[in-house]
Amino acid sequence: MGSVSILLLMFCGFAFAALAIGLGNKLSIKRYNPEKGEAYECGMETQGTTWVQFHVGYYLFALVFLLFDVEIAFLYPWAVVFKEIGMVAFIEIVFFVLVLFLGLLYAHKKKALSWM
Amino acid sequence: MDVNKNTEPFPGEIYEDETGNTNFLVSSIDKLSNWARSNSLWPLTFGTSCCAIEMMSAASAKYDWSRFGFEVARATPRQADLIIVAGTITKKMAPVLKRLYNQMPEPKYVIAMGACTITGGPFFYNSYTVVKGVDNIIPVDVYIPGCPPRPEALLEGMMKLQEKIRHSRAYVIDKPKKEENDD
Amino acid sequence: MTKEELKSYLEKTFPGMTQEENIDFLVLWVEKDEIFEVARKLKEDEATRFDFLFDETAIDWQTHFEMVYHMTSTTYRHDLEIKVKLEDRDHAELPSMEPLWKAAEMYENEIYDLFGIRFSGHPHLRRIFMSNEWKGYPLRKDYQDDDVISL
Amino acid sequence: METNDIKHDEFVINVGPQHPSTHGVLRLELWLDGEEIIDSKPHLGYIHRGIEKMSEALGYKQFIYLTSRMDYLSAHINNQACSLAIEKGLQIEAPARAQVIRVLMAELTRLASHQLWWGALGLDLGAVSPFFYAFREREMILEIFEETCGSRLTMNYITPGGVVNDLHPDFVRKVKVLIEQLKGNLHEYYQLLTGNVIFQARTRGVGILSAEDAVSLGCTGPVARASGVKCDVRKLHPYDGYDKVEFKEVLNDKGDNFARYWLRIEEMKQSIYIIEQLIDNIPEGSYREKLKGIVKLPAGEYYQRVETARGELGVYLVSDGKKEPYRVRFRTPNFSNLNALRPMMKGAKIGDMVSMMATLDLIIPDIDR
Repeated sequence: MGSVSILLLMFCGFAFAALAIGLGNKLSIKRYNPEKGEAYECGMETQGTTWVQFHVGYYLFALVFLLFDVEIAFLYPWAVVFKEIGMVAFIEIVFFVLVLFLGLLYAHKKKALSWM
Repeated sequence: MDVNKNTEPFPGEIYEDETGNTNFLVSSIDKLSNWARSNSLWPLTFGTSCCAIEMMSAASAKYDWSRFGFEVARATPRQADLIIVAGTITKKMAPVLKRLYNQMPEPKYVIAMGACTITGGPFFYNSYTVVKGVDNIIPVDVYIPGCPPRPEALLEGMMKLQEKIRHSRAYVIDKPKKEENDD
Repeated sequence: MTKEELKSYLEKTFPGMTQEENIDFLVLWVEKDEIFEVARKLKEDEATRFDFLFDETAIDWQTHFEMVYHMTSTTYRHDLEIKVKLEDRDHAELPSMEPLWKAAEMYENEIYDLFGIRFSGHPHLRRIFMSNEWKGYPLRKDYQDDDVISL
Repeated sequence: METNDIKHDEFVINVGPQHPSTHGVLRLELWLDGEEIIDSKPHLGYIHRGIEKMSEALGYKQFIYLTSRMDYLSAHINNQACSLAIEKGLQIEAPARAQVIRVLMAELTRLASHQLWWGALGLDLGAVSPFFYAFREREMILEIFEETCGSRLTMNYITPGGVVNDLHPDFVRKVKVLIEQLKGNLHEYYQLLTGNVIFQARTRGVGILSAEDAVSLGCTGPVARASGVKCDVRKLHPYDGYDKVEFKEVLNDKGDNFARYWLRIEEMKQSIYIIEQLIDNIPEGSYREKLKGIVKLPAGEYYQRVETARGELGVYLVSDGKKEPYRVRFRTPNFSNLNALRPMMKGAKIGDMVSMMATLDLIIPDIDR
């Protein structure tokens, strides 16, 4: 019974999103004009290229964020079943978080977290 | 150049409707979408001079335009349904306003607030940069006279716009395309 | 120092220049090519220390231009007005005051934009109010524009 | 390898005519390196209506209405400047009652303008509630203006020779109610914004303007006083009875955003103090010196300096004896305060630019005229 409900939930989610976007696209009145597609920059044409080399700090910061975001994603299922498993789960998760904490220290030492 | 020598027509020719005046055959779907559109018109934060202060007063607690669903003032034209042109438009600002209007998604409306946007207002005579009336640039739905108009006048203008939306065809664009002979 | 002291001081340091007096300020007429030296001396001299140029503008008297500088000192609180006569209306050229007072940069941009007077030594002279392809200088008395509706 | 010695290019952004933080149609061209501002260049003219050219075609009593559309938050003070300049030309003096009414109206305008600035500052830094608190008192002041002068924002109430008509009968009562309420609410301003940690972090030590820079760039008003420059025209060149009124010229020497913010709040207290001194002893008598229809100033030039809510406004009238001024030049405070933006922004982040422009309190039609 469990898997059917999950499939149903995914289908309804997907259908709801598709309906909203699809109807919005189908029913809306559209009129094309050359400036509608251009980038909006306070009413002016954009100047210069946006394909420039950014400071590497942005990329590193994003990576470190992604790392710890995924870590939280793993904690959710653990938190749901934590009550049944008891003490063993707790020790495992402490070890898991500890390893990631070492990663954080490494990122800090390599100044990936220091903003420009 | 003197007024009486000004033979060619008044520079602010008003847009004619492509489908004549908005006809009143409004089906039930139109009624539903018009009801939804007219009660949640999101204005673009676009104030050039003194009328912007009266628009802020209309947004403040005393006059409170959020009673009519106007409260969410969006900064980008992508999410705005309505431009309230509040303040003088000069020749250098005209292409910017035109561009902002073009970048707005389709059911879009324009309120010309203040005498400057209707005919150039106090700057009609002897000003070498003021555009005499915003309808030279973009099609206008509601004109609100006053310099600056009181917040109640702005609210009344908005109610006029809501009325106009309720009586218009929801899925027909009644504003003619005016790209080809743009100066 | 008071107006009289300033008047006597100016006569002593700039003997050749004529001085006038109007309701508000003491006016000093300066030649075009001496204006920068006079201004620098007035700014850096310990006795006057005019460090605040609060206004710089131009007047078009149809036959010639007239540059007007209003300056005051934040220490001694005395004011002075300097005027420069520019005979040549079409190629009016004048040294820029930007090295002495940084406020002059935008003043001179505005004067160039509305009168057409050029400033040598200005870091980046440009039209700030009018769009770049605007023809003519609006604040001149002989400015013609067919869009202007006048009574 | 060190993370910040890798080459990265410049990037140009237009903080353009239609932008919530520019309070009008100022266009700033920013050269950016990532988030840091390398250089900026203001582009003006988007609201340049040629008021000085128009004034050359209007009579002396007529061109005054244009000035209240320049700095529309100090409309009374602009009209007062032109009226004083014309009165200086005609060698007349406004009657005592008119002078006190003018000072009262000027200080009420300053209060209303600082409140709108305070609301807009909160809005710029992301706090929406100050906007509604600020407009509560501002609406009361506008109501007082409307009863006496007839309109809320562009009043045309102060004319050469005095004021247009006498005060409304319960003007005094309403101003007293306003003063009591305002004095009670100032602690709310502190609770809402001043004590807020985020606000402090975004304004303390950000946007430093040194005293020499302020003077050399021509800044006046709260912007210069926050850097320690004494430049209050009401003290240096008193006009309309400001020398008979006792108030303190607020000064601060740190010159950062928080100093400008704190200074304007203190100035509101000084304005309240001035109003309290004057509201109970408004002299009786005529409110206007009758002028004949066509006003002709004798040939010559007249300069009048006035302290608006944003700085020193100078009206420079050159007349050749005809009934229209030959040349009118407005030395507007915002035009020079804008110069301070460029040195302050070098090396700052984009978020700081928004808080700097909010505390500089620029009104763009005052820059472009």
